Amino acid sequence: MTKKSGSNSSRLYVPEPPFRPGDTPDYSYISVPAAHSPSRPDPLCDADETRAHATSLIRVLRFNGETQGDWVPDISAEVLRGALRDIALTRAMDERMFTMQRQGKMSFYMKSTGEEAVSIGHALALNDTDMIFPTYRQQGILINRGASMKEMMCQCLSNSGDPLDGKSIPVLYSFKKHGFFSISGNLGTQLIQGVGWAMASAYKNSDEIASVFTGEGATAEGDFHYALNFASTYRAPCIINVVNNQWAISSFQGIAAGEGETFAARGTGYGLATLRVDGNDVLAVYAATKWAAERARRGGGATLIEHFTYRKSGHSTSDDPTKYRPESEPEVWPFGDPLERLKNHLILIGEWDETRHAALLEACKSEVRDAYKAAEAMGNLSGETKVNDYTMFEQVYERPLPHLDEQKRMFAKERE
Amino acid sequence: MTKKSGSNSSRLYVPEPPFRPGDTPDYSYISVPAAHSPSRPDPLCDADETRAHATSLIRVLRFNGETQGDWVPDISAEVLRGALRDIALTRAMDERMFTMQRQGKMSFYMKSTGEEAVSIGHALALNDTDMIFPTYRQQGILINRGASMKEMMCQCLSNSGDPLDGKSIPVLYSFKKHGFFSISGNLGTQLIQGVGWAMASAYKNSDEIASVFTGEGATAEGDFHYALNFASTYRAPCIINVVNNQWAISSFQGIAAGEGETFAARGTGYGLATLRVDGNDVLAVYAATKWAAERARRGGGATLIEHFTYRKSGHSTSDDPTKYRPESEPEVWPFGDPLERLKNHLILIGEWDETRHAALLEACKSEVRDAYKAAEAMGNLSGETKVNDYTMFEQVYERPLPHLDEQKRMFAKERE
Amino acid sequence: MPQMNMIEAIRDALDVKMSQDSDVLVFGEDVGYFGGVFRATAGLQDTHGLHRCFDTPISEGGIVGIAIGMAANGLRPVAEIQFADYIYPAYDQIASEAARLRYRSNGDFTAPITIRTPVGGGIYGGTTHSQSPEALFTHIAGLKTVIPSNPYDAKGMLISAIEDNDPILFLEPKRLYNGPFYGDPHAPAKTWRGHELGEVPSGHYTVPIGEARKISDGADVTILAYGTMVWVAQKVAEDMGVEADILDLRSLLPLDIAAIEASVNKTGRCVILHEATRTSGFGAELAAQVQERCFYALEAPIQRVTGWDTPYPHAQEWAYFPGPKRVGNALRDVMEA
Amino acid sequence: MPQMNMIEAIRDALDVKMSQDSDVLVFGEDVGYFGGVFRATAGLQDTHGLHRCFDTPISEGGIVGIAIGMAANGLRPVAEIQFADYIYPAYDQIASEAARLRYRSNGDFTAPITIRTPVGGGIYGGTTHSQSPEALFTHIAGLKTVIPSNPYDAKGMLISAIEDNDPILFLEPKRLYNGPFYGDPHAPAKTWRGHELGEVPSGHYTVPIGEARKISDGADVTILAYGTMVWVAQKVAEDMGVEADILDLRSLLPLDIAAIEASVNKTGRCVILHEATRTSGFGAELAAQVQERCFYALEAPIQRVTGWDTPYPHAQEWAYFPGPKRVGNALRDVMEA
Ligand SMILES: Cc1ncc(C[n+]2csc(CCOP(=O)(O)OP(=O)(O)O)c2C)c(N)n1
Ligand SMILES: Cc1ncc(C[n+]2csc(CCOP(=O)(O)OP(=O)(O)O)c2C)c(N)n1
Ligand SMILES: [Mg+2]
Ligand SMILES: [Mg+2]
Repeated sequence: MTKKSGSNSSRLYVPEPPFRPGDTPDYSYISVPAAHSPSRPDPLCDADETRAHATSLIRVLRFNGETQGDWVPDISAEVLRGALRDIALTRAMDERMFTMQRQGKMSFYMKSTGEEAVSIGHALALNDTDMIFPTYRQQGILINRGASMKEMMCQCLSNSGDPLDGKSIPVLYSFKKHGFFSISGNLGTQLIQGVGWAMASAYKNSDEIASVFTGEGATAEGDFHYALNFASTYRAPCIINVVNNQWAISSFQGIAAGEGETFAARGTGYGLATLRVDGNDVLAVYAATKWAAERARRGGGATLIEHFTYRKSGHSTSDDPTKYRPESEPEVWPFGDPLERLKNHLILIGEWDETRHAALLEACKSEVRDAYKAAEAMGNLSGETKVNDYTMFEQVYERPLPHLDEQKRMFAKERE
Repeated sequence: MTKKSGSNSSRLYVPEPPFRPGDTPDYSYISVPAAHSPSRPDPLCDADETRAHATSLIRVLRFNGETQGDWVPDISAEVLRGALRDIALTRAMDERMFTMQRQGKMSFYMKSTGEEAVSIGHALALNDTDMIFPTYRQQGILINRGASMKEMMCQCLSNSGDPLDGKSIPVLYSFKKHGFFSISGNLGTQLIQGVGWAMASAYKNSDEIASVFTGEGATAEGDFHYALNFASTYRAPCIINVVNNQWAISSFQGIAAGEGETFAARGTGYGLATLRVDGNDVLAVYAATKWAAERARRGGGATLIEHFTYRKSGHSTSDDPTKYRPESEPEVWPFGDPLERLKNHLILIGEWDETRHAALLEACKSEVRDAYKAAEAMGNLSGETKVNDYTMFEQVYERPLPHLDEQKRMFAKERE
Repeated sequence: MPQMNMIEAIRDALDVKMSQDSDVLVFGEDVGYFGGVFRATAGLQDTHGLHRCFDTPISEGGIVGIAIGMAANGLRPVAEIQFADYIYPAYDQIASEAARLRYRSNGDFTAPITIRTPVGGGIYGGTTHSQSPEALFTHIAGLKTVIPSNPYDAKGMLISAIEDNDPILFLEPKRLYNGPFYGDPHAPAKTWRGHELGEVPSGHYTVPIGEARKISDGADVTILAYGTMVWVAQKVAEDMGVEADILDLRSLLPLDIAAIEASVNKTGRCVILHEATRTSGFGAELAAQVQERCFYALEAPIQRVTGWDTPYPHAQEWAYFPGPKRVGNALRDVMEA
Repeated sequence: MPQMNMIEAIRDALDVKMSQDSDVLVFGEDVGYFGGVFRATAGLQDTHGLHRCFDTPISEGGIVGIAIGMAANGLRPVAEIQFADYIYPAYDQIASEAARLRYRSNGDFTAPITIRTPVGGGIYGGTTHSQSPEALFTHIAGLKTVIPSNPYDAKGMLISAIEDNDPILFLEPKRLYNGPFYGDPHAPAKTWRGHELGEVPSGHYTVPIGEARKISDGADVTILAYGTMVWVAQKVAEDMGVEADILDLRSLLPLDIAAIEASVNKTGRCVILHEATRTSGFGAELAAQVQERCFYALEAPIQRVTGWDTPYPHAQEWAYFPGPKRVGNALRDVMEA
């Protein structure tokens, strides 16, 4: 077949990404703001005062490790080392699970490589009782909140240690005890639910806020609009996060974004506060989240935050990104790597060094290895999952219903 | 029951309209921009240049009848008298049909009183082959495009002259021959369909554009978001109209609008051009539409226009607006009446007088009376509708299907 | 005993629960100050406060979406969808989310929400104010779907629904709001006043979800009906002098299959009525189950009497509605088979 | 004759129609450059141009919405919904709009659109990549719903669908994309290579919508199946040595009731198979119609073999799937009754 794209003379405009496989990606046209970052208004300011923030980019960490600008947060080196560890641990877990999926141990896996700072920076800035309505790429929040990695792995392995009894596909975690809402396989749906959760919190005069997540691709669903609209009307105490990692499976962000606007800008028309932040800069994510959380908690309503980052790996284990983007694109993406950037900063301020870093990576690896071993002992999909098949009839309703009991009996007959 | 609203100490914010029945409405806080109207940029300008237009108000006609500002259109007195007649005729028809519904001649009716200038000004600025995707309050467009009033009335009477064979409730017209898409009873759905229609037009290299309508209330549906998003991504040649008539049945516009933003502003975050126009000013509506149509036709993509107006009557014949808003509100609404304002202008420029006006109103009345008589001769709902009941089995599919034929036979047995 | 029509009974149920439990919130399009286009929530904002009964944007998906989130945060929201015909924008939130949240999280999170919505024709509402979409919901595991046919049940079942820990779709046959309807639009309208099922106790009581109600006892034929069709069934059977066992199913899922089985095993004949479109309507499920369970007792094919497989037309409303004539024909066929 | 698997056959149908008719556009999530997550549109953008095969935002409602508008403007759009589990945000546009546009406008406007979407389990997709929602669409008047079970039918029916002037939901059993599947996940995978239904003519041909296909002839029992279950039925009947009349329904609405009736009247026994949740599944409609029409010929209750009334679980996938054991049990019950 000969390539005919572009030869079509129709007036219908269809956006295309700048680079495809075979092209040499050149992102020099994206100017990474170096010295300047927008100012930090009062968290209870008029939404209008954040209009410029929707199109600029909040950055704290320069590539050389220095911090700069209005948004530099007050955060201890101790905490930052914790963040470094969380990022490294998330990455190590993703790495291991990906490999194990390739070996058939589980049906599926999704990495968050390259965008871990979004989860970690965000979680650091919230209270553990604030409820997260995540997508499938915020595993870093669970890591930060101290969820059991073994339990997470058991969920992915769908084994007898899986708190979900094998009902859900890998990575669709649910951890109420860690303020982490059950992940839906249906994109977008949790956004408006999180707003409802926040409305309930306000109704109960509770201080807890909700933080809801979507990828940039899924902002095209109606639920995103519902979330912005209801959050605006009822001034719901929540944060609406768009993780713009440039790709939605094979579609570049321009398919969802349309006429050159940022995703943060979507919020301005609803009267919401809007921030756009360098998502590979854990300090910037932390600072922006702190601001939005304060605004929400003090009655200022919702903030839409766009986290500008990059999905370094494939969409999932079912995906091969070299089919639709240049293989080298992740390397040349101009915003660097969140782990490296935080590491450089800590080294610069004398709170870290290469030796400790190597040790950290080693420790993460072995923590992951141990957790995985313990998890796999409880079963996996290539061998015995050890999940009791009868659990599939449970939790459909609160209490058993006659027709399901009957089907359970039919199933028992089938198993005779 | 004692009134407890407001006594609720919950932190949940629920917006309320400024006035309720019993209050004396005072709209002096709404400043009607007199001398100033935003400038008129080039129709192919960057969407960004229309950002201010989303929050200001394009006005041409002052209350004294003078025209003013950048948007004064080049339009002949002849055409304006036509517009005056269209507004008057639409109003007369609405009046008559409302009364007839009260007499049981039809099941339902919806007036557009007070907001006729939106339809008429808009239709005047388009080509008759541009496709309208209307809601149920754009009957003025049909009047302007010369649809048969008798046929419209037959639709409302669901009689043997009804082009829809009684299938749809009153006012859900479909007039392909007048570029008027079939109205859905489901709010919002036609918005994204219109964008698709426009994409097809671009694909075919046709010059026809689509113009889609929604009330301000229905902007909360997902379809509104889809429409803005797809229109932006594919630069669809269309106009997206929000008729903000302040009310959605009993809900004031603040329920849909949220945190103080205009409906036009919704478009800015999608990178669309945005205009906000005095919807009671037929010249302003005309001018804004002309601008948007030119932009769309010349490849500049979609424009979101908010038409700021007021729903003077009840939502429909099923509604009693004094239940939820002060009875005098329509009178004190500060933007005047579209018919009066156009009349004043024509008189001021010496192209109209009270005598001719009285004659026009009389002529409209009698045209409506005659049309109604002719229509009712073909049946009505309080007597014989004269619709053949068997038509209900037609147009479900293109061709008859066996199961429907069988049901038709069952029905025949029932009628024996 | 207080006399109530069905709207009053529904309003009273909401009032009772809102008074008892501050976790109960009521919202939807026009339900706040105005009290709903059918007046089901009239006065509730006044009594219980702006924050407990309020208007929402016109966004059915958003309405159900916030309900789920509120429920996950411990509240018991009751959402109104103005007409069942407008529930489809919320279909994803209902079917993918509310119904499956408990399952996919293995009980970690739940969505005890009640969604009220008017169904059925009879008010010249045409294609978009007349639908009966129950079968689109009975197919969804994790959801319960109920439909009362009278004021007494409406109040008792709505209270049960609000107290239930599963998501429930509560369908209200709008033609019955003001009185029983026996299928003849030309007959003088009846009100609930004087009807025994219009006697509605004040205060708290429940009607259990999952139990059918026997409307009349008979040995000749079983009629399975719900909503408006219950009254049409009763009238036709009376007029024809047929000894019919009429069951008002009330709850479609869970279904009181034991009552159905007992009846059909007794009568050997079965007619199923519903207003919805025939193909893949809930009558199909009923017919399938009845023949599965009562095959050897059946003396005639089970008949379904339904709306036609067309949208609900406006002018031809009464030609579409499965009225006395259509019901009578089927009853006769079954009796004579 | 070219050999194709089902994905290739579908792609070929699209290619044939796009080559013949410039009004045919193909779009959906990831369908453009990448060619779809199941590769059904691979190469079409290259061949036919960026404007005829392109990516859309992740917005199923928007996808169907633009398809309707394009169709009203004279095009013949073919929209892909990535998984049927994600079709619900488009439910309103399908049920309220595409299906009813012709009716409500009395033929003034029409929506000749084709919506393709993969259905069914068998790939460890869990609750959100395994659903079979056909019954939610067969209830909608104005819509046609079809589901091929092999490459030959897939190509011919897809061409028919694109040429049809009514909106059509085209369901693709994803477990069959690469080969027939007989119900045992542990058996070596079969491909379509060598299978007679994997021989797919090049160029244009059609398989009519509304006709069932007889898979095997037998006098003992009728098996009604579609999609993946067709192959399970065949295998079980063979293994059990049952002489079964197996009908691959292919088209659910319109339904080939004449073929069904003829078969059941001959065999007197009927088993219905589908993967979807049991209650209010399409099997209910089939059972209802069969007993209505073949009552006196029936020698045993009609049995439905289906997925359970739970979401489709992940680890328990094969416990949920109505596999050979469940089908065999039902077949035995019906034969012995
Ligand atoms: C309603 C719905 N439609 C489609 C899908 C299939 N799908 C899963 S992930 C995905 C891409 C999402 O992209 P984005 O929102 O950018 O998130 P990311 O994967 O980049 O984190 C798609 C289309 C789905 N899960 N749900
Ligand atoms: C999907 C849907 N939800 C609800 C309704 C019921 N309904 C009909 S008109 C209306 C209010 C619409 O208000 P608005 O959009 O402002 O238009 P207006 O009537 O003011 O012209 C409502 C809620 C509907 N028709 N469709
Ligand atoms: Mg993404
Ligand atoms: Mg309005």
